[in-house]
Amino acid sequence: MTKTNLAGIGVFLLVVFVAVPMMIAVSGRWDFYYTLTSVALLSIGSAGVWLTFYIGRINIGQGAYALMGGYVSAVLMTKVGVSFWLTLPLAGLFCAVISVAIGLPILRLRGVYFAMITLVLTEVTRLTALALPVTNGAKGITSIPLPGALTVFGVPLIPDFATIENPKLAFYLLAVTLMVLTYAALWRIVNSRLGHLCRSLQQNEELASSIGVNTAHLRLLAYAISSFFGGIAGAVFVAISQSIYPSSFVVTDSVNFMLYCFVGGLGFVMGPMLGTFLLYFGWDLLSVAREYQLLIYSAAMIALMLVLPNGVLSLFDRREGPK
Amino acid sequence: MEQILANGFYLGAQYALIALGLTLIFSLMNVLNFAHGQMYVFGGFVTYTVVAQLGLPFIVGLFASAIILAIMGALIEVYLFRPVIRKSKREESTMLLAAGIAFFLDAAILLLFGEKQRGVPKIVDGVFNWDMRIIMPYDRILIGVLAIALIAGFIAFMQYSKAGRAMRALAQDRVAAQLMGVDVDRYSMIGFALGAMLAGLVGGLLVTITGINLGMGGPTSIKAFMMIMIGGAGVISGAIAGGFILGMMESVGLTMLAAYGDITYLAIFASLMVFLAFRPQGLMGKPWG
Amino acid sequence: MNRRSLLKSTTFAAIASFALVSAAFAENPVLKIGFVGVTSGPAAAWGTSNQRSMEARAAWINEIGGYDIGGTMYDVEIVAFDDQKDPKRAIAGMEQMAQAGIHYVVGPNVDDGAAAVRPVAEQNNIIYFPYAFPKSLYEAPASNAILGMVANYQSGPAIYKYLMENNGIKTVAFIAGNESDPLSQRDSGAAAAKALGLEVVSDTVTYQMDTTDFTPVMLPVIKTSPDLLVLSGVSPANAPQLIRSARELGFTGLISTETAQDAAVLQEGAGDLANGFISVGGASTPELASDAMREFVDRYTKMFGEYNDESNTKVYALEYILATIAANPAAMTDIEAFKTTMDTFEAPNPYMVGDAKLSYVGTTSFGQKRQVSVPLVVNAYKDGVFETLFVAQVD
Amino acid sequence: MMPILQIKNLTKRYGGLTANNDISFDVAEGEILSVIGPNGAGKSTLFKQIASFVSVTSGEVLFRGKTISNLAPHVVARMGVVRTFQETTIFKSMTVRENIIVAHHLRSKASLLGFFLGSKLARADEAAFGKSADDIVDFLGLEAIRNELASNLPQGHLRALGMAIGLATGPTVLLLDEPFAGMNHDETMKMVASVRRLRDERGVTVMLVEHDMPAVMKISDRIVVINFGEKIAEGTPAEIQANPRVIEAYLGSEDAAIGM
Repeated sequence: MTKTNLAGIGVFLLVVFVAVPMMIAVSGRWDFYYTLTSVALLSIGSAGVWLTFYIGRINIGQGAYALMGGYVSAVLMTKVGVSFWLTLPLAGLFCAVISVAIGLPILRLRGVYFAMITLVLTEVTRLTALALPVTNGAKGITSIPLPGALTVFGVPLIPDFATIENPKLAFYLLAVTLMVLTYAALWRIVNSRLGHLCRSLQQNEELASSIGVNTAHLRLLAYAISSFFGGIAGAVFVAISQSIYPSSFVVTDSVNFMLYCFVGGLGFVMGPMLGTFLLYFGWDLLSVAREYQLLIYSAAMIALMLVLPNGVLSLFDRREGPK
Repeated sequence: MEQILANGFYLGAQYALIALGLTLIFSLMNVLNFAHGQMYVFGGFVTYTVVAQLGLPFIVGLFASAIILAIMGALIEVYLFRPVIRKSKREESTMLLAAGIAFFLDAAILLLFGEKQRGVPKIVDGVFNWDMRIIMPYDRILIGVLAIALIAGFIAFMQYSKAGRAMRALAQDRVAAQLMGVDVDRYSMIGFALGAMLAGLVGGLLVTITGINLGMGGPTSIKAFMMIMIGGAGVISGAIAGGFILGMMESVGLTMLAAYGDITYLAIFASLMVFLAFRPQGLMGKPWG
Repeated sequence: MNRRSLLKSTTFAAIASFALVSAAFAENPVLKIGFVGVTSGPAAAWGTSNQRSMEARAAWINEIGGYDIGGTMYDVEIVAFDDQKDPKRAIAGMEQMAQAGIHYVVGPNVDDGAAAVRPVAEQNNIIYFPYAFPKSLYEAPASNAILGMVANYQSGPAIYKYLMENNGIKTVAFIAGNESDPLSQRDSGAAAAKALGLEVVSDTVTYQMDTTDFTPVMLPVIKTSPDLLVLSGVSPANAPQLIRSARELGFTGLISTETAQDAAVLQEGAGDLANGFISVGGASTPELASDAMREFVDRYTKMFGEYNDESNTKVYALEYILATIAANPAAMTDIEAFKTTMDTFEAPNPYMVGDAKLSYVGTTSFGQKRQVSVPLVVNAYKDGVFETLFVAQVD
Repeated sequence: MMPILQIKNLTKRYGGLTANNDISFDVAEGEILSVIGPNGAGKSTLFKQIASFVSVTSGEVLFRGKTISNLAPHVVARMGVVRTFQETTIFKSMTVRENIIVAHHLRSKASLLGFFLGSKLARADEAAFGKSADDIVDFLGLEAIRNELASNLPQGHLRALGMAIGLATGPTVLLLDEPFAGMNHDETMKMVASVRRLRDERGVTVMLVEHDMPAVMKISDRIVVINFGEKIAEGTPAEIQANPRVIEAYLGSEDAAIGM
């Protein structure tokens, strides 16, 4: 890791953990907390989608895992009485396990075929949530408690959210911490052997298997990690809205996760985070344009694609040259 | 049973027509056009405006939809898809562009035509009733026949016209077609225009039966994706087969599974997933597209 | 009026209202009322009719010099947020409202959004008026949500009972879209019908919200030949097509719904086939509408080019907010004062002829007064307009 | 001594089409064996079957006496039978060195988790792979293009890189698919020398499919000839050149002369 890298990470951490809360306190724009919390959580989900792009698969099914994760957390909290902090990893793990079962047959598909089947998966998950008794069907699960206190070996680590004066800040810090962890993991994956192997899959699966890579296994692994991220994001959203419905994550969300990755750039670890920030925050800011909001938003998206078809971060790509 | 099959057949004809345009664009440019449903909606609104607002005959509305959408398709290909395909590292990038266009058309439709459900009065009155075994309103029969005629016309065009042959060559192998002297740019544009025109035509046809509203775009695209997946992406016969199969599946499935209620669509979608997982090339497609 | 001039007038109206609002800054203090709902995408019609009715009413108030609250004339400004029918966005919208210092918000339009904004509303002292029916929103310990219309479990039984007595119906079938709102409404509707002694012959058929051809969906329902077909929680876009499919399949019984509909949409989509279709509306039917209602419709039409009958119901929330604050000016910033006033609040209903009153109800359904009392006007569609079938009150 | 590879009655049918019919021969450890035959004779299918990229209809391939037919290709690679590709199959958006390092996958001692966490073993692996990759670069004379992006390489270098990737896996048997295609005379001669050194210095058994007859005659210890999916001859280069059935097969086809 180079010095500039380290400095960049330091600045980033400083910004999200110190500068943003300070700026919000100074400007009084408390509503930005939720917007940025959303950005952080959604970018965890898009980090997963990005990883599946990294093995050469277009994933339009992350909404399904976010929904599953949300329900796992909600059901465990309301029906079993498990602490939110325990449901968080469980939600991720549940999604990872399910994704292995689903991934086994579908990860053999490529291109639009995989994309379409994941899109259908999102709808299947919504309909399943509507049909199952444990999810409470159409009525959803409401009045979910806020995250309680987290104590490890008697040491209180996190206070009860219900007693915190500013739960917005607490959720923001939680989301941003998870986001930082996610991207640190993603960065490590991409820059370790695992990432090189994923790239080899993306570029040529036949060649990868000729050098002894168990391509099926690796694809499953990447997809499971991706779904884990989706589940985590969904679970935290449930904690914020204290409710979940089958419509909490739908096809639109799955498509959005994918778009966030494109906008940021498929070749850059930070791409999905930046893409999420730009598109989500941009939409919120555009609400001043009232009925022209969608028009401007979509026009900007098209323009972006025309100018920077490889994502915003390709602006800074040194390897990029005239082709 | 006759009624179920008749419903499925009618539904299949309209689905197939929607899927045709999408599969044409996909086969020519390897672009999954997310905006296809929005083009369909746009076409419907154009016909609605011409017929219901301006009071002109239905056929004029249909022509207006076809022409406006063909022009729109050509412009989108030339000024949006072509440069992006040229500059982009990964061909999936066109998906973002297509999604952007879909959003843009959604916004434009909302501003131009409003948020309400729209429809035009029935063009033919009366209901065909065969002994209570098949009940089918005449306007549905008319639209069904028109749809099948359009499908036949499209196949004939692709089979026998110079442009059609050029596009088929292009769909099979872009490079080879180029070497054979096919003007790739020109036929990509024509193909896109034709695909968009088909979407607009279906919109115009169906506005008399099902009406139109701005929310129909996205779901229609997704349904059309499913159809071309069932039949095999990029294969024209596959799109037609996929349309009819999905139509039949809905018609038969909804009746058979009615007693089980909420899981009807779950069963349809889940079986679709299983089918695609084990036969990704669809019925008639080549493996891996 | 064609589309082009509609667009023009919309643009003009937007500019005009903007100019009006900014001009008004100089004169009157401004009272901001929020709207969080869906104004784009498939369900755009719901939120749009909502937002426009608020904007039309606000422009009207501002034009005549403002709204009198405790002796001061206030201009009303509507701050709108499009949540795209996404509960996550709805939370962001509610946060924006809190940021703007708004304490009274109309919306969201659907169950999941209404449930999702609850924590934010409670943390930021916001009273909100959802158009969603889950009882948990309005029952204690929840106390910040006020149902903005008549719930289907209130209107349904009234309609069924009326039809049992007047049309002698004995069997009923339900059909619903496979989404939370319609399915919940179907379940409570079927339960209510059973309680009244009706035989429910079909309540399992559902359809995807994006269905374009309802004939296959409708076929199994029609085969059970019910006396009454209930379209649970049907959206205005789907209603005409469902009616048309049912009629074309030879269904001759009654069709009803418990949601608000638009006559023009029914006329275009189903024509004569929609005749006799029973739905729930506000008070714009000629027999009931007051001069104020007619003027409202008139202004709305001028401002946006075309009226939407759904707005008959949706105009009330804003009226209630303003009237309640006027009754207790302290409520402008203090929602506890608002809640206290709600228990005793009563004012004349400006939109209805006769001596109808505005007041808060819901004790029977929710155990506390968390519902606006709008007249339960049951309409039947006939040749392009709604005719009043009967009027009832919710308690 | 037991042959390292035994090809036994290998047959492949696609529907009604027979690509290979009842082909049998052995490969001895440490030899260089070429498979030749006119275009469409079934060489490529045979190759893919040996590396298990294509299933067998009947018959089997034994590696050190154990069957490797119908196993997953990566499993066969792990056992030590590694193929290169006819097409320019490389990891396009990696540099030459990155390509070779990735191909060391089979030699990792650390687990993927170990790599993720940066364990001691993983760091040792990384260092070893880097060094080994440099060795291979030197071995094949690719120093000049070490850090070049693979997508920018000319045809000849791509073949060499393909071989380097195969080599990096540490194979016992290396299957080279047309290693000399698209090369000029000088490049071919260099490559021939490299392949020989591969066997001599690293003890790798090499089996190759090739069209370039002079190169085949020069490099091979033994040659197997296939025509219309059947083996028609097997022997030393001299024997093959004298075999009338081989001459007939080649004269009967439009393919290049056999190079006598």
